[in-house]
Amino acid sequence: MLLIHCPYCDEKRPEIEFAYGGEAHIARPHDPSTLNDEEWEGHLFIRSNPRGRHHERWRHIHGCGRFFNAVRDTVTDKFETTYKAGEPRR
Amino acid sequence: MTRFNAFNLFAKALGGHKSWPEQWPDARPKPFYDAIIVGGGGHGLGAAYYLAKKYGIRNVAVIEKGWLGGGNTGRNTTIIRSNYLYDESAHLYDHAVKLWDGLSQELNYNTMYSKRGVMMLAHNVHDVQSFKRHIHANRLNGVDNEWLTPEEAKAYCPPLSIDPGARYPVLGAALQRRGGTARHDTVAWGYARAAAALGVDIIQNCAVTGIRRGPSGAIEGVETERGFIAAPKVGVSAAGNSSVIMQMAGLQFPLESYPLQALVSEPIKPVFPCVVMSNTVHAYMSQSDKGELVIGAGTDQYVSYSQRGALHIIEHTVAAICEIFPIFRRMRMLRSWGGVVDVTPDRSPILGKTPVPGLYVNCGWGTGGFKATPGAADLLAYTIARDEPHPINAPFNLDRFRNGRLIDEAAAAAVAH
Amino acid sequence: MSGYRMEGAGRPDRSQPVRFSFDGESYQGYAGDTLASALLAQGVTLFGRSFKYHRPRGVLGAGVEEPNALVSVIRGPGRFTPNVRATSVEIYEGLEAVSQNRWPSLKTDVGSITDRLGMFFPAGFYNKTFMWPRSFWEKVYEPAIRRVAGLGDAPTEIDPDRYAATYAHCDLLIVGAGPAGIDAALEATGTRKRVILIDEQNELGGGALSDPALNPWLEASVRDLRAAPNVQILTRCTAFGFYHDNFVGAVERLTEHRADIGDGPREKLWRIRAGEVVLAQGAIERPLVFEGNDTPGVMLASAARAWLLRYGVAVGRKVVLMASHDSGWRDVFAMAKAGMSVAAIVDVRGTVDQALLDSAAQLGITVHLGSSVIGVSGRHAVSGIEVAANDGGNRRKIACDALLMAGGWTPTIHLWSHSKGTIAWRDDLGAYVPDKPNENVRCVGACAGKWDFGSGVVVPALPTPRDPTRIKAFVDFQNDVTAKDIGLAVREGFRSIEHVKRYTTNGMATDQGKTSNLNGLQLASTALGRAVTEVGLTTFRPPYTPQTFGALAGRAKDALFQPTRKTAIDGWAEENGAVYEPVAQWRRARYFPRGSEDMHAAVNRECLAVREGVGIFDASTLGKIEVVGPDAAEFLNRMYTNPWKQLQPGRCRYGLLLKEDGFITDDGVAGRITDDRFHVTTTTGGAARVLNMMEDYLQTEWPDLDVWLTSTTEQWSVIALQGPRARDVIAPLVDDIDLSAEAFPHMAVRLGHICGVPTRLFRVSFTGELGFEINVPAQYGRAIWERVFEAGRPHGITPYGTETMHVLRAEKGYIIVGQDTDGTVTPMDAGIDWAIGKKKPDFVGKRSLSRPDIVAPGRKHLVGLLTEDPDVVLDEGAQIVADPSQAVPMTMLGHVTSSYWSASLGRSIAMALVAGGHERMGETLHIPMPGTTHRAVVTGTIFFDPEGSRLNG
Amino acid sequence: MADSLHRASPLPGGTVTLEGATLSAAPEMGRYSLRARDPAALAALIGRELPDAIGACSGGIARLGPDEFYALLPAQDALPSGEGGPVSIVDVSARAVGIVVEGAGAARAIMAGCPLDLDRMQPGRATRTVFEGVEILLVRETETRFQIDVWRSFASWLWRSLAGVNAA
Repeated sequence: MLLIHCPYCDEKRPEIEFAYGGEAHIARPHDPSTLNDEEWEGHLFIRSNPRGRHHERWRHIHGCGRFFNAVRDTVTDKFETTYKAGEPRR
Repeated sequence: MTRFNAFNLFAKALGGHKSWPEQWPDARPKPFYDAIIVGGGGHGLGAAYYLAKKYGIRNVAVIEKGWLGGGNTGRNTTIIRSNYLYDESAHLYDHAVKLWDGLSQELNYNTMYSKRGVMMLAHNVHDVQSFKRHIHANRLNGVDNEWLTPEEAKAYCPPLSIDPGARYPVLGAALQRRGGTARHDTVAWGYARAAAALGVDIIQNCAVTGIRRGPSGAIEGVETERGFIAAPKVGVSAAGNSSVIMQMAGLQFPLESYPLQALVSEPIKPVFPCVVMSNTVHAYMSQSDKGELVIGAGTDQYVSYSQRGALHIIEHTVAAICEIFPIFRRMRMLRSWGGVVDVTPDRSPILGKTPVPGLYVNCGWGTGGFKATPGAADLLAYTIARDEPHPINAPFNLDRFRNGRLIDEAAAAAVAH
Repeated sequence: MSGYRMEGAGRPDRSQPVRFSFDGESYQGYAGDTLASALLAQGVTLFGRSFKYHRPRGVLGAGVEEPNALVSVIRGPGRFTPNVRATSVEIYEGLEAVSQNRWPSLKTDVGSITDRLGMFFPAGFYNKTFMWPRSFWEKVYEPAIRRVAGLGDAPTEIDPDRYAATYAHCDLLIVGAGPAGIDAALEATGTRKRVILIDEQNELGGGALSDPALNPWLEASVRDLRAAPNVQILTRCTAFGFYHDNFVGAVERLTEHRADIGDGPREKLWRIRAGEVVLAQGAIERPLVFEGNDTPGVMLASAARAWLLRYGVAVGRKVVLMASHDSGWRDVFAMAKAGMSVAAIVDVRGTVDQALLDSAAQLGITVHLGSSVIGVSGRHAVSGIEVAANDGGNRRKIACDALLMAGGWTPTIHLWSHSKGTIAWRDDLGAYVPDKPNENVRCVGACAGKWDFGSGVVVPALPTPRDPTRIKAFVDFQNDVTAKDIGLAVREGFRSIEHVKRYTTNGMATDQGKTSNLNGLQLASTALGRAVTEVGLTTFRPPYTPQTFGALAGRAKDALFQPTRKTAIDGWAEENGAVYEPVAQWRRARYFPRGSEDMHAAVNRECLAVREGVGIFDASTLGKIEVVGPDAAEFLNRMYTNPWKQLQPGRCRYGLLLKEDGFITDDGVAGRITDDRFHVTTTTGGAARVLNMMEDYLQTEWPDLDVWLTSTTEQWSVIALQGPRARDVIAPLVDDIDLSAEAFPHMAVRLGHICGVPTRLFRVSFTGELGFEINVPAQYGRAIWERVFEAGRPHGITPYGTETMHVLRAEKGYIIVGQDTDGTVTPMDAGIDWAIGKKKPDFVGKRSLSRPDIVAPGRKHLVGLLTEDPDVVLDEGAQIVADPSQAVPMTMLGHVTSSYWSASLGRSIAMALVAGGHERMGETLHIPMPGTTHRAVVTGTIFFDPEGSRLNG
Repeated sequence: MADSLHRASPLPGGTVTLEGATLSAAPEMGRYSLRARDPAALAALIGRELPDAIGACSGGIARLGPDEFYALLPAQDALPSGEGGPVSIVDVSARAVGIVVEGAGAARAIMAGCPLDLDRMQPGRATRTVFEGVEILLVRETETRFQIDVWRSFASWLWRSLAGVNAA
């Protein structure tokens, strides 16, 4: 069970308090109707799924309830950092 | 190739088993192949075998970064079934099940395909509706799948608890009698041996580091730890690592890789005659030829390549098993392990051509790849040989994520209302 | 010396004799004995049979590494435990143990025929045969293979024991309480650190327990540790797995060693988060590989030492040591000094430390250097050995009744490997030791390769003049893997140690290769002519030793397995004979049978009661979300397909929710309470999912909106009152709401009081009848339900369940998301595109509705189906075809999603998803069933009161 | 008239004795979910002080998140609806019930199923967390007294689960 630093609670809390939210920084287009099918597919389905550094969203669903972003190594599962939603990509 | 049979076993025994040859030689890469398969699991080795056997392309290499069958082939719970809902899926998996039957003889390698029957438990009215729908669709697709009452389910699998007072009572079950299990390692080894006998080069401990494309964008070959290997056709069958390989060719894929755990108990005398799956309670189990209870656990929630799962997943899985089969509470977990499963948005595989000429892909099998091994291998070989998908795998293309023609078995199982 | 018990030696309490039985024979041991020590003391040498060849086996080790002496323990109904190690079983009064994997008896086992024919069953033999004739595999071969598989018998009864679980936190977790672990714990006494010290044995001390000289130190140390307030000591507790971020799983055995197990839990799962972990798990001695090394009476020297010095049991009256390492010499010296007779020391090394030779001389022990044991006589017990010089010469026989092996040591790095720490090969030790950590963890003592056992050489297999491919020299004792099997694997091209392991099953037995992994590795590397490091090491995986399912499941058993959610009204339903169905985590009343009614009869009665009078239904499980804030309407407008901004306070609207992929995921009715407050309902199963989805969009896509979401599912009990008499029933109970059709029309919501309790009263209907949904604070739910029910009696009020609710809504063509839709259905497919706000620029899922396949013709549409035979109720899930005479595989047009007998219409009705269904109105389709085919006509989905006049009554 | 109606609780009456702790049902309370981008505006609107730090709990109000507060008040205390303001005030008094765990062994009993390190949780702190699979709101009122708020339909399960914890 991972230990995850919640940037809002500013505490390390156990993974089972959190819900994984998929890859981070995939913003919903302001006006989806302007996207062609390929661009829309990219938004909906294409993911980087890297071996190594991964930007991802977590929600402290059984804690403060907030979504936040994290950088985690997908090979070691170790977190490099976590930061609040809305803050620039690290 | 020395035939495997009782006579040779006997003869070689008298000679102290000294004269058994290598099952497959450890090949040194040639500069050029007509086709390269990336990934030495059952799917990849099988594709190489069928290329050589059925489609007349023998100058083939299988390139594996580790050891054969070291990925999900050797890490799964070996469940085989084809009672899927949609025509596309049913045809795909049934193609595989038909090939499983007789695979031992075809490869001259006992893959121990055991038609023990796969029983899926219904725990609520919604499950019942969903399974009945499967059964009706399967019947009209010529796929065997039948409804069992709780009593019939109990008779088929005596350790099953059908206590109506259970938290998740068993309301019935869907049974596919042709479903079952096989010995996972032997599938990889059997294909490797048979493919090698047909001239396929099997290259282990050789990671692919890049995919080379020509000016036209078409495939020219692969860069590896042992240098460049040229080939006009490259088939990628790399399971959890598919995204990484595809990015080498400049392709972004609709895939995410998750940790999946499984575990076995200590071996006991035969007690569990079939495979039982419960999607509602999240547990599936069978008993191996060796006597171990083989149990599949759930995936962890986050993307990972660590092959390292969490304890709470094991806790939930084992608790679920003990609810459905309470006589096993005193059994002990002997071994647990993790694999990396590549999952697509509709949880169905991607099997066919890619936007890159000469590059073919077989990925996205999620937790269900083993059962499809011979079918996926054959269809990948067909697609590579003909440069066009077989009608069976045509629907499992990449375009569906653009045009919306998804094949979403999980969604069809739907949510409790 | 009584039997093999050495007076004065060992820790078992001679004043406490303990009776127990093995294979039905009664024995006596002492408190503090293990089953193995107590039986060895009685001269028992034969403990079990091996997995494959059924060879007679004795005790190899003295702890968890034991591969041979596996037994089953029986302690009453449901308490049968197979495959436990006799070396780890503490005896108690009345202990009943039996041997395994033999028939008819341990001494004469028919299965041992496979041993005689062993040459025909090399590693992987089953890959090579059992293929002809093909039909024999299923009928003959596989059943036979399975019959002989397995060790202990399977349990047959339900385990009556309970299991406990807890989380724990500490700054320092120490695994292993041998000298190294105890020192680490002593260091931390007097600090502010919270320390947990875990040991798998019944008392602290580890190796020190076999070294009487250390007793004073041990007693003092244990006293200090027990006195330290910051140290928590857990004995009989096994740390079995090391998970992410210093999370360690351990199981404590609470009752297994007690004659009276009381009513407490049998085992306890400890889930420990540690700041730092110190691994002090020690090392395990390695057997030597030579012919006959599995004969009962051949065991590890360190084990023999433990049996003597810790348990006071001599493993033989005349023992011989076969060594490649100094530690064995020291062990037999200690044993000789304690009074055991050591016939000889054989060492494969040509020269050893002079000090060892001197000691041997002083003790009068004959020494054979540069020699090896090449054979062992005796089948159920050692009767002698044959020794030869390493060049094969100078063969001689030595009489003895026990042979001790000292093959060097293997650090126990299992948990270290779980933690993904790297390992390094040490040639001098012939073993892997911990290298770089991946977590905050360090190894101390023998498991770090630090020990004072002296030195030795690594010999994959002892030299022998015999043809090595003709002898059985065992590597993995339990799985019967021999040196020649490893050779065969390599010969057949298996080069990776993972392949060798899987091909030979070396290291895959219940001992997890604790004594066999390194020998197998050495043999493979020799056969391959490649360095050990090139061959690799099979990765260790949890658990370190096998752990009980019950303990891993913890308290999650029976009623505590998972919560069954019940509404505030559930108790009334139970008292009134409801039959339940599980829906998501809830249990809901499905129908209320009267007398001997079956579901069909009960549902027909309930349906008619609602259509003709009034019915009452517990709708509390519906998800509810309070959407509050200045931007509430704007937010709902973006989430749902429908327009919300114009909705007036006091009015309600049906809401349809899509996923971003355009498919229907949920629906419900939302009422606008005030300008900035909506009361939104969801499906029962969708409640949590919808709230999470909304939070996701709100927090990450539209953080600028001033609106907040609060789950009120459990704040409100919801009583649905449906039927033409509904108004009459509540009229006397509600005094501050005008219930007239004009003042309170369909799809409206009013705030007021019922029986004096504040209510949000909705005028909505999922039945097509005049209906109300009474929302009251949950603690009043049952009381109000009872008041309404009383008030309804004169009107013949009838309680109904989910099944009737399903029929009534189907008669009206109202869909149930998840039944009539399945995650692949768009609003157009479902024929509810009227719910899409045409003028809205965007909403979740809108863009996907214009994808090529979504707008293509031929998609499956939700339609009605009326069977030609009105008495035929189609099977839900039945498939629909145009041409029933076509061959299998058939082309299917779709399937029946909902199908019921409609008592109101006196015929069956159904809804179905049919390809191009909206264009097939009036068409006759076919539903092929086993043995028959039904015909049905495609219709609209509204079967009852198409004008909807009853709604507005 | 409402007072004459029976108000049902999903919890059994009485107390359960654990090792070093007792389990009892908390009295009925007023519960409010309070949300606002600007806590000051919220504080002004309800006329009460709000704790600054996430996890802090004072005056019966806990700060659960940056924009979320949870009020646990005597049953008779009502808060305004906040209509029109840039806030959300929702009465959830009936949504949850409280279980009081009190005694020297209280923290240990709760840690049987709660993964938090309660040795490190100061009195006057409150947080959402889980007990095994079930979400709870945990308030440490004093060194030896906790209140667990849990949604009504999970309450009987949680009660039974806590009552069984130290069967060890």
